[in-house]
Amino acid sequence: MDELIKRAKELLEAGTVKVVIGYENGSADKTRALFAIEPKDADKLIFDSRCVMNLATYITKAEVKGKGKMAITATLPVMRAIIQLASEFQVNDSNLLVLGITPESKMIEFKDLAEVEAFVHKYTIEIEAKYSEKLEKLDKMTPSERWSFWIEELSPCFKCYACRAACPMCYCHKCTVEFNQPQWIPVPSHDLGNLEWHMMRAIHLAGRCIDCDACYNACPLGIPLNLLTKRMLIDAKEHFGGYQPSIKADHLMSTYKPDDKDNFIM
Amino acid sequence: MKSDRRLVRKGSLEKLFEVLKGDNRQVYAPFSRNGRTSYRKIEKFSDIATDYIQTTQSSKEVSFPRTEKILDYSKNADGMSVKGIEPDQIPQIMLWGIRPCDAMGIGELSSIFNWDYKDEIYNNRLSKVTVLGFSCSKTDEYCFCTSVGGNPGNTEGSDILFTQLGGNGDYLAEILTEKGEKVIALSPELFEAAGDIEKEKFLADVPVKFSHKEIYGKLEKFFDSEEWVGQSLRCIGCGACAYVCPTCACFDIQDDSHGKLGSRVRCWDSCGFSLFTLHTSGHNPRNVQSARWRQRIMHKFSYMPERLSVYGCTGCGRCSRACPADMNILEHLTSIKEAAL
Amino acid sequence: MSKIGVFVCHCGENISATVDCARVAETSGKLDGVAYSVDYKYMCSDPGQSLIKSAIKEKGLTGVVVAACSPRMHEPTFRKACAEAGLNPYMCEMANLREHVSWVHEKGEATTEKAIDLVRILVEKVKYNQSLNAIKVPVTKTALVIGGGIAGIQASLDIANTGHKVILIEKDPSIGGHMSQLSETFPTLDCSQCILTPRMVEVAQHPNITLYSYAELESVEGFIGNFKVKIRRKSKSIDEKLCTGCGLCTTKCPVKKIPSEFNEGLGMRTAIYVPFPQAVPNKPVIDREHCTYYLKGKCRICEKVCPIQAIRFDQEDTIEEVEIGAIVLATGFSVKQPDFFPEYGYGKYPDVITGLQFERLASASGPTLGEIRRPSDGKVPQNIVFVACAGSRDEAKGIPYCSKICCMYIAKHAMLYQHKVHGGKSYVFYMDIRAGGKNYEEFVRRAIEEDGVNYVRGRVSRIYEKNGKLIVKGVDTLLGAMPVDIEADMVVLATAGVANSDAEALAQKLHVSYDAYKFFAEAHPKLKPVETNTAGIFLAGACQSPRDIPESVSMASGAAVKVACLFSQDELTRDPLIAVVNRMAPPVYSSCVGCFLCVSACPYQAIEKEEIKNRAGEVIKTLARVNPGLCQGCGTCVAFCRTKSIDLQGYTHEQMYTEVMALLNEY
Amino acid sequence: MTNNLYMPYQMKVERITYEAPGVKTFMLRFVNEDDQNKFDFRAGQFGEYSVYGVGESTFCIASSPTRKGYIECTFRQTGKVTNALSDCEEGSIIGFRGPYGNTFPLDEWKGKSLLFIAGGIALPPMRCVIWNALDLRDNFKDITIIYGARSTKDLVYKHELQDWGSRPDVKLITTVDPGGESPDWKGEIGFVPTIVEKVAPSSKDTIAIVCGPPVMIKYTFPVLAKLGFSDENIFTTLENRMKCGFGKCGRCNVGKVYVCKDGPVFTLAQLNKLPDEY
Amino acid sequence: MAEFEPKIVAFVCNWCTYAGADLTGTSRIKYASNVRIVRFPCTGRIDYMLLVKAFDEGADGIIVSGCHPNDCHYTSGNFHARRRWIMFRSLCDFIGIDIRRIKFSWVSAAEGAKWADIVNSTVAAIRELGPYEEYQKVAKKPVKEVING
Repeated sequence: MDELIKRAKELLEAGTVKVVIGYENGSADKTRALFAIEPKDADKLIFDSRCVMNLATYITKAEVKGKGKMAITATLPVMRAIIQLASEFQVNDSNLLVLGITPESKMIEFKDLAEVEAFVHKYTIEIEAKYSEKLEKLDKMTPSERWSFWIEELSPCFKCYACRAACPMCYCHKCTVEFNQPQWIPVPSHDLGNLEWHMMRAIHLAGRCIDCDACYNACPLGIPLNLLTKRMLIDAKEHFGGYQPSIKADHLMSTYKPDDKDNFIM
Repeated sequence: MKSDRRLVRKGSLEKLFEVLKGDNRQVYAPFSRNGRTSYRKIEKFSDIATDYIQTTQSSKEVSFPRTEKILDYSKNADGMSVKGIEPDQIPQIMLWGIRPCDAMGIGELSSIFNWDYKDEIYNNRLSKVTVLGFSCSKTDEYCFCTSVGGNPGNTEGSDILFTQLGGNGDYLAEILTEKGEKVIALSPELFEAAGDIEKEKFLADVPVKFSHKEIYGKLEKFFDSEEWVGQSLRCIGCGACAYVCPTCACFDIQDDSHGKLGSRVRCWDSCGFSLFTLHTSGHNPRNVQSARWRQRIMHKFSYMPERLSVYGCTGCGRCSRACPADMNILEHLTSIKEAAL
Repeated sequence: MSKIGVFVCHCGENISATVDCARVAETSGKLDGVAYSVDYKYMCSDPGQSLIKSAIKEKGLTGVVVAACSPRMHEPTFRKACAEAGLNPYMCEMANLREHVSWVHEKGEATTEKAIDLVRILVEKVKYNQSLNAIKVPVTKTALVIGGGIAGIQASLDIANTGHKVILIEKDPSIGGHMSQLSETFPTLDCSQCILTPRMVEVAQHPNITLYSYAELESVEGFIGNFKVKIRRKSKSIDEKLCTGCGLCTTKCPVKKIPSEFNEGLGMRTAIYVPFPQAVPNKPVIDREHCTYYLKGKCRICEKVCPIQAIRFDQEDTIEEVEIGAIVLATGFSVKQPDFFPEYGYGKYPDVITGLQFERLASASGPTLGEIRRPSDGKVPQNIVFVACAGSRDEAKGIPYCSKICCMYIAKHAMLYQHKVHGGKSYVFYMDIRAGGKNYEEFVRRAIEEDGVNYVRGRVSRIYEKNGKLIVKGVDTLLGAMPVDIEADMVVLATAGVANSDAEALAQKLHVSYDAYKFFAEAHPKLKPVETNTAGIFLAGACQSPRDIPESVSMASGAAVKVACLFSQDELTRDPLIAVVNRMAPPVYSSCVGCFLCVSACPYQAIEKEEIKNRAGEVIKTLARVNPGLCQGCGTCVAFCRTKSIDLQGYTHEQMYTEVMALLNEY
Repeated sequence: MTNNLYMPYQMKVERITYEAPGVKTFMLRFVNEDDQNKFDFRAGQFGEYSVYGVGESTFCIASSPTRKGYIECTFRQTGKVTNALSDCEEGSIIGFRGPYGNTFPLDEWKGKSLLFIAGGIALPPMRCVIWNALDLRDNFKDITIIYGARSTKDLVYKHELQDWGSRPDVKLITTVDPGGESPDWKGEIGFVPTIVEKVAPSSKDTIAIVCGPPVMIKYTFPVLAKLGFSDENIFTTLENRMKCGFGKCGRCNVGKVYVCKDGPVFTLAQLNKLPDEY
Repeated sequence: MAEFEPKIVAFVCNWCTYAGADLTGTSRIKYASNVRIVRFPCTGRIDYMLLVKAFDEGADGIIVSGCHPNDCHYTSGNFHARRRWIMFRSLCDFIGIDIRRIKFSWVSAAEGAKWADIVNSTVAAIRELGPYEEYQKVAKKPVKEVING
């Protein structure tokens, strides 16, 4: 990605941005986030198919944000996250410049977030086939079987909150689990505590989750917790016409339509 | 005591497993699901995972469960009735298949729980654990036990250490403690006499990257280094590293109440969480991720050696493997070693 | 240190017949934190209330649970009693043992158990109750009325007559609105201008009313009692103070061919103009879009002829900032525009006109001085067709609603036609005749029976020109859908009444809700017809939906009373059961992360952004803040907030959580 | 289990004193007499107080070890546990475990003068030492107490302040922040550091014990230095968040120093060596 | 063994369903006594976590009820609530929580009889389903001790 390196250097040299967030080679065959602050740091920038971590999780972190204006290497999921974050007033044109990477691996620099939004809107969020299959399989189970499935799947969870930390939408300084008057979600990791934590997280992401799988990728225990948010995404599509991050439009869950479905209400 | 060396046929392992399972004993061994390996109670020998360099989670849960009741209470007409946990509620555990680094970690973890105040809950659990270690014949780029005082065939912390002699071979069993002898006594016929075996030949080669003493010396003056900020910038502040670590002992104490009845539990916590040290006043002594990352490294490589005379790292490399942001402790320690003061 | 009193009421035998009240009192008395419990025959009676009051004083109670009837019935009673005994009224809760227990269940163990449960739930809740104080909001006693039609005029006058200041803004050069365009009014056929003009003059002369004509709302901030409003006073290009309204300029202006808005394009006006002779204020404005000077930089004839040099070509718009306590929206409505009816040939055939145009033709002050002459050639039409529901009640046109006023004005039009054109034939195509209203039905009957208007029940499918005649193709459904073709000289369309084109923008400026047709939405269709969901903003007239004059006037008076009620207090007292965003010591300030999703969830626009600044004045955090003047306490934001940063006083997280815990566990 | 470190003593709340808005003092007696007989502590130590079903909270023992048979604690409502504690009544049972931490070295201070400087809610840790010293009054020379709060209503231990004020062997100076005085206020008006400077107590053979909010401490240390106090003779206490109280849970350390075990009492000389992590 | 008596928690809004239940009382319509009402100002205030808590603490069934669409005292609280319910209900179903145990209804202040019907039919349905043991098995062992199993 010579183009990316070149542009990152220019931006840093000109002082247009203070930090360029991108990917570099990491341990084993992994890649990791790079924070280029000096122009020479940009030489380490890479981009390839291994770069799946959602870098948008960094742009709300005080330590990164505090450096000054940021530029970010943004794949489609990252851009989606950025747009959702912008709609929640967490980033704006004055502190973020987006160096987009198209699904065809082409770099495009966006003038502003409105352009990013327009780009993002060219694509709809589609659930990958392998996940659709899993979801269908679950749908076919009886509720009791699903219950056993989830209790079993969530049982290894030790609440390290890697899912939360990796999620670009989980930027709250004090998460619901840390709210203790009352203690809505049990702090310890046990079947009930794990269940409630993941339920709560899924519903807080309803209409916000951009389906980047960052949570699943981050989970050290390989829990398929992204199935929960994918389910929410499917519901959003089924009931509310689908979800697409948008800077100005009302948030999917803080708005309503007078004719929302109510066949389940007696 | 000097170790007793025996030979266990490959085919005898399953028999040993069956023997160990009986009589109010539970066998905890590596189990794989979703591509991750962790320890859990195993009923069938075939459920034991074998294809792992290192388990995803450490085995510390046998003595330091992620969530553990420390007392029950009930309110009644006369006041309050409070009950602790009785030791006989804790079963005998056969901890099967842990790596030498983890076995070494048991001592490190114990030193925290016995620093002046003896944590009887922990000690009781540990006293019921028999450690059946398995030497390492494989390694990956995350391993660095040899840099922190361990090695792939280290006997420290194991009651019996098994070393497989070649890819599909029999096992050398080094019986290291009384607990280990008790295991032999359960089924002596499985433990044949071992001839002269050069164990080292069958062990993985883990290169030495630094010496922990070297790191200790460096850290003494490293508290205010800018290096912490650079290293921790990509840290996302989760607790994965702490929770997979065999020696991390940070915990929280929480109450669980249901009207009159309830219990108090101890559960894992992590120094990496941003609210870990937050005062109710809103003041936070470690208010940036770099301070929290520094705490993690300093605790293991500076504070523990100074205060407890042990290091808090076994070189198992789990934290690096588990990290969603690819924080690599080996790499970071190496750069601390090389950093200018 | 809770010391809670539990007071169990027998309600005569209403409760005690099925619930063992003594046992409820006894069991509750053993709960943690309950210092006193008692049962009594009638808690709401004077002796019952005294029992509570003396227990509060003697036992030093910190909370009270009255187990009696529905809180919807007596909560105010017991809260007042508590307050009288010196306990904060919000420390009192009621367990509903009558409507929810004794009246709906048989006598028995399970029924008493349920009663005990309900008391326990509220005992546990009360432990988390907080003393709350009524919220006081100061009131600026000046009203802003937007729109100078009959509704706005009436509202302004009514408010002004209660002694309060009113600012009336009108976007046109004169007040009067649609009513000033009308010829006669139904069902009395009195002259519209004759009854309206005195009111217009009264507005101009009223000491409490400030009239800004040719002015529009620029922006609104604040909330009930405390709005900060910016008004854009469009440049009239004249010095209003100097201008005497002599009208010389308007007669000399060389640009004379501008279709007059007042005459609905049936007459012409000049570029400097007064919209109609009775205009208030009766001073001209220069229409810069048509004025030669503004277009070409030359002319200035008006300036030359003005005897007192009142013309100001360089005048600019000014922004007036005013503080306002209440706002009445009276912006009226529009009629559907020509392109809407291609099948009726509106715009294509000059003799297909709207009802409003017909009003101008029929008006003595109109372009034909009251004679019905068709626009194309000025001939008096001998055959005239009126088409009702032109657009209205037509789902295909996107206007499924009834415009309400058309049936009546069509009858009036037809009647006026028959009165003015003797021997003329008039036809009305209609779907139904909707003449609900005092003397309305009689009025329509008169048109049909006395004036001989031909009413044809059916829709018109098409209008086209043939041999100089307008062919109106319709059907008569009363005759088995028999096709009816009428050769007309003129056709009048009763076009649908629709919201103003800028209604949506205005609603957004004011944060009032509007319906699917962009009419402003009332707060409650039955009980709050003149209120909006935004406290302190009221509705009058056709901006809410098409209205006739008496309705508009009634609404205006209704809205005026609401404003007067508001202004009768120096401070507004509000129930403190409202949402609050938590605040903490620096450096945290609040757990709110400022995502502002609550803003769109709030039905009352009560959530605003609050910026926390450091000493240098830099914004370091942006938080949500609930405006206590606007919040109504529904709690929608509370359930929505991910960080639990908003809580609802009286129904807090702790309180509701505790209720659920207490309900299902032993205590 | 024989020795469950986390098992609290059952304590009965015997007396509740309202000190200031949100601040209360509990007098706690051991439910089990055996516990009481075995229990011993020294000035400066702290404990974990718990409400069953809610959790534990850390604060110092505010009564003097010379007063046997009970302990007292003073707390301000700030969070979940202190709110729940505040809801307790006389007769309620709460949990207490401790004592933990180091102590003020009263033995070493024998024959010296003591200067106590406290602000706001930080008087409790010092109250323990003050009473301890007063109960062993002959061991010390002058005892001076300078105590300030934001306003008169925020002063805690009002009854004891009166008591100390009336004793001939104690010099008590109370102060409130400007604007915090009530009409009948007879004490000083001004911030604590200013008043210390004004009173100018002698540093000769004197130990200064300083507890208060960070800002007060920050500005008082230089004043004491100016008055000639050495860093070794200035004592204070630290309050980091902790869960266990005995060096395991991993929260309270300041660098290698554990506030729960090595503290909470530190001299300024010790503090100066600590990194900025408190 | 005594017949199973389901524990039902009802989360209702103050202005419609609570008032409707009052009307049931004033009309003296009898219904099953298994239900306990928790009063909220509006369905918009009802936090879905409270529903989960009710199951945690042993509820066998839940009723959530508020104003009919367009009748909300606060205009749109019930509309917001409905949107949340749609998602919440689907998530519960996906996780395997028995959604037959959560009944949603609109009961206006005039529908006293409907309230009695809702309660009775819910009680009957839950009685049929039996105690919610599947959930309780998980909830009542809050401290999963890895070793004590």
